[in-house]
Amino acid sequence: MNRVINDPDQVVEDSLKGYLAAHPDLLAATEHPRVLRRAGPKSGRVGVVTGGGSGHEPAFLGYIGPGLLDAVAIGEVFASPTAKSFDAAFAAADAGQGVACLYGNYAGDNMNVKMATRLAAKAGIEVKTVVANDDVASAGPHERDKRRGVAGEILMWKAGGARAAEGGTLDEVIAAAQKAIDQTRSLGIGLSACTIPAAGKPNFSIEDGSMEVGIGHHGEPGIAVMPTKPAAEMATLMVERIVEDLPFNRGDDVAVLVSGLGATPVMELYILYAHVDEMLRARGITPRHRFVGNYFTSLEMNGVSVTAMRLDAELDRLMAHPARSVGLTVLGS
Amino acid sequence: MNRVINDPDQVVEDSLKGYLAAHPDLLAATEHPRVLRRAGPKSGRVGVVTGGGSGHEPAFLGYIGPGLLDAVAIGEVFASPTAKSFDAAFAAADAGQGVACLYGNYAGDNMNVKMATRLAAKAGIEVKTVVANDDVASAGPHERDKRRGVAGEILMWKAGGARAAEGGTLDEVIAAAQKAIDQTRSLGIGLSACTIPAAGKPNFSIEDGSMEVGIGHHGEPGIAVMPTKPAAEMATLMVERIVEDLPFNRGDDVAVLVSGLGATPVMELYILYAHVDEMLRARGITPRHRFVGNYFTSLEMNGVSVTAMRLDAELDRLMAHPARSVGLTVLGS
Amino acid sequence: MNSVSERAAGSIVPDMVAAIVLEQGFLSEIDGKIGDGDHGINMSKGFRLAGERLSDGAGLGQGFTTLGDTLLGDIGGSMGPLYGTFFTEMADALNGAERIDAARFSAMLRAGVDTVADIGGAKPGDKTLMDVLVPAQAAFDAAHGRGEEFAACLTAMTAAAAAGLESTRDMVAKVGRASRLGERSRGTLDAGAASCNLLLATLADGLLRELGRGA
Amino acid sequence: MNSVSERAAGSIVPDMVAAIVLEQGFLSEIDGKIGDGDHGINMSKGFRLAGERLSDGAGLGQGFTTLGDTLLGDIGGSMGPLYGTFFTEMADALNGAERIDAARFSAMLRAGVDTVADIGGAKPGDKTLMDVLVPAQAAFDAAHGRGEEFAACLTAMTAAAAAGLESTRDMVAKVGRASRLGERSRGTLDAGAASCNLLLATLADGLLRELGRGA
Ligand SMILES: Nc1ncnc2c1ncn2[C@@H]1O[C@H](COP(=O)(O)OP(=O)(O)O)[C@@H](O)[C@H]1O
Ligand SMILES: Nc1ncnc2c1ncn2[C@@H]1O[C@H](COP(=O)(O)OP(=O)(O)O)[C@@H](O)[C@H]1O
Ligand SMILES: [Mg+2]
Ligand SMILES: [Mg+2]
Ligand SMILES: [Mg+2]
Ligand SMILES: [Mg+2]
Repeated sequence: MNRVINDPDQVVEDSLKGYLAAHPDLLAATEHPRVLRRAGPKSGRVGVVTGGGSGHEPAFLGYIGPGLLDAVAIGEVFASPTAKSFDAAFAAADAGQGVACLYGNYAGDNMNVKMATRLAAKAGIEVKTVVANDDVASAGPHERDKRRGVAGEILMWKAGGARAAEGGTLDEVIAAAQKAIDQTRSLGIGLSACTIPAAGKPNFSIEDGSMEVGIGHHGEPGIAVMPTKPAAEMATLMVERIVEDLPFNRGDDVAVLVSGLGATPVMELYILYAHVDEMLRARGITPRHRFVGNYFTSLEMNGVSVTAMRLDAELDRLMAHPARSVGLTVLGS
Repeated sequence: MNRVINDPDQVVEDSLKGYLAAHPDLLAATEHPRVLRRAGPKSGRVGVVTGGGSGHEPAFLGYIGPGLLDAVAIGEVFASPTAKSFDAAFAAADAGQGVACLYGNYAGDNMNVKMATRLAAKAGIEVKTVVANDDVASAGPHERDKRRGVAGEILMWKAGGARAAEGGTLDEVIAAAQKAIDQTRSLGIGLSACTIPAAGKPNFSIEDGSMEVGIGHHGEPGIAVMPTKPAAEMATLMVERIVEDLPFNRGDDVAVLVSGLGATPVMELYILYAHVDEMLRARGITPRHRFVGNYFTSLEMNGVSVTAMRLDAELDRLMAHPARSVGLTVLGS
Repeated sequence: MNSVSERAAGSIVPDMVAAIVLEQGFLSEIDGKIGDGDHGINMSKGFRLAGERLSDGAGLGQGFTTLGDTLLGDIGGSMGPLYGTFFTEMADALNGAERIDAARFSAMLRAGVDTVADIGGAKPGDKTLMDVLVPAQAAFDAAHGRGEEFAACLTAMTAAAAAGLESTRDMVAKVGRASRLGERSRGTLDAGAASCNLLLATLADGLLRELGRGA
Repeated sequence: MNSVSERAAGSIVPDMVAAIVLEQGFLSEIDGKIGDGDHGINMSKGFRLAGERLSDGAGLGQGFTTLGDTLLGDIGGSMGPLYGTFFTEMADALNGAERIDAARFSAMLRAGVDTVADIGGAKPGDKTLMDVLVPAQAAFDAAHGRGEEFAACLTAMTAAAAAGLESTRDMVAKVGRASRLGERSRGTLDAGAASCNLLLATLADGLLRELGRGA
């Protein structure tokens, strides 16, 4: 695999230098080398934090900014950040109003956040958490606590970040983020594997001509491997599964996010979106907020994910709230 | 190659449906199926138009929006749009103040724009053109008219679009865009080939472990194939060549754009940017506007391009002018 | 007879469409060796579309106009303008004439070749369709200058076109995609030259048929 | 002697670091068969860093604290918290004791195993380091319950740890990355179990050495 890197063990450090150099208006370093915070003075609001492994850019650090995240803990490629870095991110985000830690359901992250929360409590910082579990492929509907968090995390951050920007209390921010993820379902399709730079070779494979439905953001197994289908059928597979799972109902307004996994041409994301939009509308479901792009990637994996979130008045308002970040900018209306 | 498509001959049509469904606030259809225009009423200003082959998304249509482009002619994958579609784009953009057609230096585009300009003249629309030729790899410094237009086109559109939004005359818009591209130099490195969906197989190859310096946006040959270098050396190769070519001088302020070619992990673009930023500053050149991301791609090609534009007061102001589009949003300061 | 009816010659345009559609695979195959393998696709897409738009009983001029408009309006890339203006200019050069003789054909071909040269900027030796067009036109005009009959001029043209196509085999491409390969582009025919040879041969065959028919 | 000096046992911590660094290649190799091939990298990164931070003359408790803090503070992923709290809890369980006897060791090991079970949620049979930890602790406690000497308890522990590691060969992974492979994960040792066996064996060897030395 041909790469634009120096030492494969230093890719995270090396890329953080680039982020800080490119976006001094949005991002600032902290005392912890693996924690970035929002540039400028603290907001005085509830702090909104996330963290996760690297290799998903622009997630996670690309969503730091006004109306979104205040600080992010950054792990090695595809590995949870340390408990200490989560703790440092809490400290960087806390303005005395407490911290909402909105992260994804992975073993490492769960362990490290749990331990960081204890550390923060000792330091007098109140941390409450919401664990994203939007990936319908990773467990059945009655085992939602086993499901992974995937691209729906972005909508959770958007909701929580907007609620915090509105001046919500910690409980209000947590409630908004929890509602956001509870109303969100995602499903991905993988079309090629990816290679962790330090490992040097992919640790799973997807044959050309076959697709893995329900693949995770690190190549975790999906629910089925089948011959690659046309985009219209991929959309059917994904939309049906998502719609049934919540379920979404006729008359629902939704936010929709189609994300590439890294190497998928942008053109193809829009080909898929056309079908997703059409299928949702055919079911009486109206996409009111639409995001298409490489929002949550897995290095150079080829593939796509579809995410839908049912909106109520609050979530609709929170999606429309202005936000500015590397990965997502929403202008006030 | 595993793809998210239906009929490989219909990828452009199919993706346009998705663009229109996803971004009705920014994009609108026209009577010509291969021309999109800015949503909403005409600006009443000079129209700014471009066009080019598909497969470079978000270029070209992703730069339609306030402060940027008014209409875009859309070709097949890697093929110039027709003369008639350029002509239709001129008509869609014209508000009686004339049209600036800011496009890239490729044989097909040159021929089709030339013919479209004649058609438009017959219909009473005044069209003036600027031809981007920022790719230093494609010809020597004394044959600038032979050079291809690459990612620098985005800065040219930004400059021209902002000048038009300011209310500039056609000549002023053309002068700003011409100055922008004259002050801009780009160089790309290719790390893998790509496959036109209708062709089904790549029509060139780059071995793993070697890189093609100076590759074009459709896989056109570069100036050297050499063993893949660390990111720092890639940056040296690109920055030195670009800086010497203009030349950029100590004390210059610049806009810098690092773009992935499609499959490059975003993390790697930032690793490269860190070096580019450092090297420019070491030469007394200050990056004042910084863009890092997949701004101008070549389907799923792996690789990067670096673009720098020397700023004067006007170009600095035009870069900072608010703009909103799928590919680039700049908030007013 | 030393001329053909412009109206009757209109039947040659569907022949040209059929020839391109039939040879689509071959054209893509040679483009695949040193280009991107889509020349047959590009050409047959445009010609098929034009074929659908041809009006019944249209003459050669109207047929060429339809071909030219379709290529210009629907094909894009380089082939759209190159072959598009080639046919548009040839149609214009017919200038409403009711019969086509050697002099008229010569003027028509010259108009077509000139516009391809003007718009594409390629020269003979660059391994493009110019390597068919230029010798074909030269051979036609030379035969015509020697006072030979229209049919003999056409035969001279097709022989030169075929030789021109063959000459591209040993050339290094200087223009277009194949120029990427440099020396490696030697040893293969040029795809555009092949389609051009096919078009000229089909056109000449049709005219010879009409000349023979004495229409 | 049936106990060792906590201070003297501190010298075992560098041995554990050395063992992990030495076996890094082997650990990555087995992780590579059914995981992502980085277990040796992850472990040696953390242990090497901890090794650099060890203070001269530190006892076992302080050594484990350094190991635990480093893994927690610098490694992340799952290994950071699992091995990090494992060592941190074991250090806490020593509770400042000056000598370590079988009862103290048993309490220490139990604290370590309990926290890994608590934080990781894996059970024996899932093909993880629990398949080494749980039988190792059981064997130690059984020997201790039978009234055997500290040294004999340690020997029983290492034998059970080695057998536990070997037992993972025939298991289907239910936790972690290797669970992706389902049935295909059978037939290979578990990487975490291998590093855990190595750590317990090195710890036991060191304690036996100190016991032998009669320190
Ligand atoms: N400037 C030019 N003038 C004349 N012919 C050209 C020129 N550029 C390319 N060609 C012809 O175009 C042919 C390739 O056409 P095609 O495969 O349809 O387009 P593309 O190269 O865009 O895939 C070449 O074989 C060559 O004969
Ligand atoms: N929940 C868990 N509890 C105990 N051990 C675990 C758990 N999850 C994974 N492991 C262990 O982790 C090992 C892999 O570690 P390592 O390769 O360093 O991490 P990763 O799987 O993230 O690449 C496995 O061999 C297994 O023994
Ligand atoms: Mg082509
Ligand atoms: Mg071709
Ligand atoms: Mg790993
Ligand atoms: Mg591993």
